[in-house]
Amino acid sequence: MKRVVAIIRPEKLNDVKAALEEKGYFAMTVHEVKGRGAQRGICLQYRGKQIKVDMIPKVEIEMVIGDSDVHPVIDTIKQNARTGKFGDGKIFVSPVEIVVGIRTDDEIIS
Amino acid sequence: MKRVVAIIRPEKLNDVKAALEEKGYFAMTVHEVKGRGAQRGICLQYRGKQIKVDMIPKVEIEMVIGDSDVHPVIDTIKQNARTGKFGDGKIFVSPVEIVVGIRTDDEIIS
Amino acid sequence: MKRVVAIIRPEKLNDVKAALEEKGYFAMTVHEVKGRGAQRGICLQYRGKQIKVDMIPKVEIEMVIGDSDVHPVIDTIKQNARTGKFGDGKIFVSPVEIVVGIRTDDEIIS
Amino acid sequence: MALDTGDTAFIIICTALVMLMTPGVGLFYGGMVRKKNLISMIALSFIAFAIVSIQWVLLGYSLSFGTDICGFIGGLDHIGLRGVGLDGEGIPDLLFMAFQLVFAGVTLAILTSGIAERIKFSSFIVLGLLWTTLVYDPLAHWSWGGGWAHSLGALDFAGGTVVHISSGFGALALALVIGNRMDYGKYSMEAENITTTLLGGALLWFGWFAFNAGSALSANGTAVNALVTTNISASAGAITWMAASWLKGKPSSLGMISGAIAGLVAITPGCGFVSPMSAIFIGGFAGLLCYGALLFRVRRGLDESLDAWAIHGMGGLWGAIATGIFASAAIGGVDGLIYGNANQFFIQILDASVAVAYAFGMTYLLAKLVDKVMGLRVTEEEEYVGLDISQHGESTTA
Amino acid sequence: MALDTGDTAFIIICTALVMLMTPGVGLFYGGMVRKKNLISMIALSFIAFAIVSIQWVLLGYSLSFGTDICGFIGGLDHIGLRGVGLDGEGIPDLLFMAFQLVFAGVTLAILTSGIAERIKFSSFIVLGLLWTTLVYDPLAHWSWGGGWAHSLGALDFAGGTVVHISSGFGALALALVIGNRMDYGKYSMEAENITTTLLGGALLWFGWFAFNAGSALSANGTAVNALVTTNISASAGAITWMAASWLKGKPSSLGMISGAIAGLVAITPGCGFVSPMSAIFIGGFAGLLCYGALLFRVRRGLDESLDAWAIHGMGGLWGAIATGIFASAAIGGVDGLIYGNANQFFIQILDASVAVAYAFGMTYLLAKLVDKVMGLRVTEEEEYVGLDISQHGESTTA
Amino acid sequence: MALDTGDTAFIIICTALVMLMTPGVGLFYGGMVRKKNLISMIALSFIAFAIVSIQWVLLGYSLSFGTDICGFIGGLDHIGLRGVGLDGEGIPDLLFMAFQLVFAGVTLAILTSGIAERIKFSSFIVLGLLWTTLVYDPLAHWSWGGGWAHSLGALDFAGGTVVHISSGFGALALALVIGNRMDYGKYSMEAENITTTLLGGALLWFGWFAFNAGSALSANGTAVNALVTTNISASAGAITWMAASWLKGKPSSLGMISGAIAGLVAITPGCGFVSPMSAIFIGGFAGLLCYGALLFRVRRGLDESLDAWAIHGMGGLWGAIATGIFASAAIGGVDGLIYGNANQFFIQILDASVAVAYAFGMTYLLAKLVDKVMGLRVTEEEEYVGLDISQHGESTTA
Ligand SMILES: Nc1ncnc2c1ncn2[C@@H]1O[C@H](COP(=O)(O)OP(=O)(O)O)[C@@H](O)[C@H]1O
Ligand SMILES: Nc1ncnc2c1ncn2[C@@H]1O[C@H](COP(=O)(O)OP(=O)(O)O)[C@@H](O)[C@H]1O
Ligand SMILES: Nc1ncnc2c1ncn2[C@@H]1O[C@H](COP(=O)(O)OP(=O)(O)O)[C@@H](O)[C@H]1O
Repeated sequence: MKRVVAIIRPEKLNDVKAALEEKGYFAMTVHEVKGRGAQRGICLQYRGKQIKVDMIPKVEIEMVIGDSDVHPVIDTIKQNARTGKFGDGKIFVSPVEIVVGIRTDDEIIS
Repeated sequence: MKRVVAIIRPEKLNDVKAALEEKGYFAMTVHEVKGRGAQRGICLQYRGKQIKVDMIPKVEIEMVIGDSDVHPVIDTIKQNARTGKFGDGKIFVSPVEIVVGIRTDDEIIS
Repeated sequence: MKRVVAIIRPEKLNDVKAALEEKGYFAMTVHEVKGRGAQRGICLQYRGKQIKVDMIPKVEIEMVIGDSDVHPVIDTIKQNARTGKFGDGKIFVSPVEIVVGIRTDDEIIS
Repeated sequence: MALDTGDTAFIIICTALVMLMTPGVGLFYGGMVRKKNLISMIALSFIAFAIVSIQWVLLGYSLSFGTDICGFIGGLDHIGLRGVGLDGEGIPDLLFMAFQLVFAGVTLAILTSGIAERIKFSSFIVLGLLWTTLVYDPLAHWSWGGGWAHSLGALDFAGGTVVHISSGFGALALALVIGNRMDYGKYSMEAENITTTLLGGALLWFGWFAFNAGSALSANGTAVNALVTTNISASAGAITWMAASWLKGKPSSLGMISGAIAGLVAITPGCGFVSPMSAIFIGGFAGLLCYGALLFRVRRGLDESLDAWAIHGMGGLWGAIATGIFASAAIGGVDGLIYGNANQFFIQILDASVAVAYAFGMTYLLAKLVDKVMGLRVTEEEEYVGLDISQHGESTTA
Repeated sequence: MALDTGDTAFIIICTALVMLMTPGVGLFYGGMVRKKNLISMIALSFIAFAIVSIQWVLLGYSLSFGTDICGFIGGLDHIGLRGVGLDGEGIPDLLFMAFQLVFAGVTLAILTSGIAERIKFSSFIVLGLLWTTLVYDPLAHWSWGGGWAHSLGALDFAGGTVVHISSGFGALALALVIGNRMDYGKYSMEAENITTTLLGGALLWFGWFAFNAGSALSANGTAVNALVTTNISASAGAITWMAASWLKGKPSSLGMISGAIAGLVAITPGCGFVSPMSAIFIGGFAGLLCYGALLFRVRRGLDESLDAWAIHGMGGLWGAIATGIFASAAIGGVDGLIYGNANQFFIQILDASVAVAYAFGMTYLLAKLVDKVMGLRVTEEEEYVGLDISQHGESTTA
Repeated sequence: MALDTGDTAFIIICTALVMLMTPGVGLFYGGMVRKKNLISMIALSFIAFAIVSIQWVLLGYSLSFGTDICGFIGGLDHIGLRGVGLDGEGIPDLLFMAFQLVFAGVTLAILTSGIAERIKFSSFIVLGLLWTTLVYDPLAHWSWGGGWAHSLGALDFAGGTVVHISSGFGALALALVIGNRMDYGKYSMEAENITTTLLGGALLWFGWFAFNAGSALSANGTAVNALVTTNISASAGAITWMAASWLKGKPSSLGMISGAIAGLVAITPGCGFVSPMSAIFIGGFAGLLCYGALLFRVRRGLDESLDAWAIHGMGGLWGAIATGIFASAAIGGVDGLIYGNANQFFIQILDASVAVAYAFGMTYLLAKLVDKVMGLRVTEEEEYVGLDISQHGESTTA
């Protein structure tokens, strides 16, 4: 199993959610976060001097999925979260060893 | 070392905390999140049409523990977070390679 | 690639951010969390009885970086987040397998 | 007597201030529920005010202040405000109507304590209309519209019986019919938005000056006495409740503001009859009594969720009796027990007891009726998700 | 006639209550924008009040209430409050000036709906000064300062035309000039802080009692009539809007409070002229009409973001016409259509139409002008980050 | 002279509005501290009001307004409100007492600025009782109760000296005794809840109308002059502070509202004595001066945390002097410097200086005393966790 974490623009969350849903990926956990990327936040011109606004609100989607679902999920998120401008975000994939369902008591070990 | 992430009902947090404490697991970090599971949120009957309420508030507990503690911790969480109804949550376990204590400056590498 | 997660005191965030920036580590995602450590929160003397305040607000910094950057980053965080008192926090490092840039569509696999 | 601009100005403004108490109740309650029901709690207060506003001008005012029928209810002579004109003694009759309207509105808002976080919105509208018509209107008639309590000589300056006993014991009955919140007692259901509660409490304290002083219906010495006793009682209640809860732990801000409300409730029936020094005692004791009532309720495992019973019900009961004890002829023309008039003391007890019984019994019946016909309570799923989303389709970050 | 303490007390307090409406608008609007613009929205209301306060005493009052020039504008005789003294009839002239000042302030605050979440702060200050001088002041003169509308016999008791049509249609013009918010229609931009909006709405309802009743300028029967019709219309509007939106989904608290504001707006011009029973109809219909106007606006993809047009513009228009329909000589001395006076009905339509055209046209011109000279709108980056940070360098957790 | 219903109505309502300023201070301050101390800040204001309410009726009123003893303090003749009745000139004596009570309450609330986020709750109660008795009561006596300042002819219409100098310089002394907040200057301690601060500021502005106009004790021309100058000064202060801070960065909403409060403070002593046009200058200069004072304080590394000194202390000082400059016999019966009466100017300076010295010195002593006996400050752990949890056992999400 893999854990896919996608940090996206908050205003894209609904699009991403809907697109994932259509492809059958429903389960997810969402964190409200703030972040800055490699291009160093947004620069505002302000009365001559530059003001750097880092720490822009973002949404982090966390999904634990099967190995074979990783690429479909990444593609779906990418297509629906992209605006082409700085700040579109990142997707990280990392390994998960055990997944337990609390209600059902099933345990998947990968 | 392992990182155990448990997404549970907010109203179960106190029970889970107390139970873990009793077993000697004290350290944890808690995130307030929203989520939906495989059974697609809660459906409300509303004037004939169905309204789907996804993104229900949940609590995500994050604990970094030794490998041998994984099962005791999972079991404790499971027993205390379960209601038997949809939405009880999930537990994920993933590997951690380095753990550093900021105050003590100790570094555990696994 | 590695995912470094540092849980620190909220009032240290600005120092840590500035120090990382100076070393060239700009990208990060920040979570507001609550947590308690192994020394079991803070104890307040109160009219004879002790009151334990666990779940103190903390900040969790999440950074995905190259393998060789792990130690520089850990050291920078450590130096700038330390007060020497209980509650300084922890740093966890775990593996990341894929990193995708949503805007640029580049995919790094490690 | 002709109109008086001072009195008219006074009561117009008092009407506005009392109106603000209704959203004040909403905010006060809203801060004490879980966040998923915050909007719901405020919306209940607003809708309570809106429906009572219409009911009152069409029917309620006449039931309360129409020509007396057997001491129990007013006649239909003022239906649709017929015969309620712009002249009057001191203030226009229509203004008296408006001032009474805002009282009826806030009373229904107080009642929502007993059904917090689990009431079906549509059922509340129906229940609210029935309640204001069959509980509030008769009680207002009894005390102020020339009904039996008035004939008997029972004293209720600003609504200890009419407003607070009715809504407090009504809330208790509602809580019994609708049942405890899901998992009540199993999980802690702590106040999640205390700032909102403190703001609501501030608006209540503010509006209460107009509530009590305005009940003199004239900007005169009685109004001033009411103003002063009101503030003293509130302060004393805040201090004693806080002190009592301090002994058991920490002096919480919720305890302080609850004590203030307890003091405000308790002085309401007597504010125009008792002296400022008596008000210290009335308010101070109210803080202790209502705190005790709250602890009692919690021990009994009864989920009258936001303590309208403990604070308004028990505080109002104590206030009614305290009026019979501390009333002073020098201030309001009637003496109480401590000035040797035991009679008044017994009248107060009788009046309050009947009100308690009527409000509790009638509310119980109405709640059972509405429950039978359309169901009072949301489904378990709706309750779990919260009323904000399930009843209003909304959510808020603060 | 000498000064009257009752009237003076009344209007001083009413001035204070109407003042509170300006932050009320800020909170009402602030709760409906995205959190990153919450401070901005409240700050716009505050600064609107501050700059109008100074403009009014230096110039605006004179333009509105100075000696009439051709029915269009007041002369400069009262510049810097010259000749505005502490004596007067019933109330001091200076108090009349202050009461009018708070009206001018809140009107500019209402206008900020059309430019929410995208206005450059500095440009707003310039635009606001121009707007209050060239739109509000003439309109106030026409209706209340002895201008042509007044001569014609047009009725506007408390500002349906002067305050609500002007700001509502002005906001529409502004929205057209400044353009939709970035990504409007693409992403949902839901209210993020509903509690704040409900609190703001409560303060508006509260202040509106003073706004309308105070417009009688005396604590008399007319003021009381205004008070009562105001509350009835608000309640009726809250109920009908909520009911209408219920048919399409859930009864949202935003619908309820918006309906209340619609009812308050609609009764504003007629509150001293129509009967309480007419007010039920005026407010009830306003709730439906303004809800319809909102849906229409949304369908047209027009981002008049916080619906000043739908609620204040259309509500004010309906109110002006409704005054011509329901006015009753028994109450305010003038009959309307239903009492056989079609003339008044046509006067109202004429007055309202001219105000709509003037407010819309003039605001459009001013907005274009400011946009040319200094740019109305923030950059895309600034809009993305939010005005709190980009305009004020601040952010807030609630 | 008999009672006047207009005046009585006026002062009752003003009392209510001024009462609302106390929670207003709590909200204003609460929004500027870190979230972990938000409840604490509001609770301090509430408890300040509650304890002063009781102290005032038992003792304080008599100390301030009892028979003069050597120009320094009032006698004990009105202890427990003895001899404070329901008759009087214009308004009942008891109403005067109540109006003065709400002033005493809000003054203690302002003082909490200097000890924010680090005061032990129990110590604050003791300190507050001592402070109101030994600092506020004498100062009120000097200016208003027939003390030396009054005999000298010093002017303080609504409390520039009594309320603002006392609390502002008192807060400075407290800050010096209690010391800076842990890590002050090392980490940024920015306002975390600006909406709450803006709401508090709105309630302050609103209540200030009653604070200043009500100080005329009659609904007359003087009250109206106070109302108008108050609003002008507030607006001017908001604009100048904002403009000044704009030069250094962005026009923050906190700057705007702080400037408004500075303007309100500065006009307080002179509002019934100066003309509306002078008020523009008084308020505008106050905005600049208090902003400068704030910058000075920050540069000195002094943690008078919420700037009661910069705004109330320095604003009050400027206001007292400005009254000596701009007072006009045409308005309040006394001329100031610009009308050739240098004498008044020097009296004002003398009066203000003594008040500054007394308030600062006496507060310093009291703070030291309480610190010795029971400790003013919470432990480091408690401060780190925040006062909400450590003092009240509560926490809030907003
Ligand atoms: N290396 C990283 N580690 C953690 N979070 C990151 C990293 N890079 C980006 N992010 C998160 O993604 C968000 C958007 O990143 P950004 O670099 O602005 O996207 P892009 O490069 O596509 O413009 C940031 O605000 C931050 O929260
Ligand atoms: N695959 C997943 N990835 C991430 N989060 C998940 C996943 N499955 C469940 N969750 C989280 O767990 C919560 C509860 O899950 P749910 O499926 O409702 O539990 P159950 O299946 O026991 O009823 C969800 O709201 C979501 O936050
Ligand atoms: N094992 C752990 N798993 C998850 N989070 C932890 C763990 N240990 C510490 N934390 C987080 O770090 C924070 C500070 O830890 P703490 O143990 O108090 O630091 P220290 O040991 O340096 O005093 C805690 O509040 C918690 O959020």
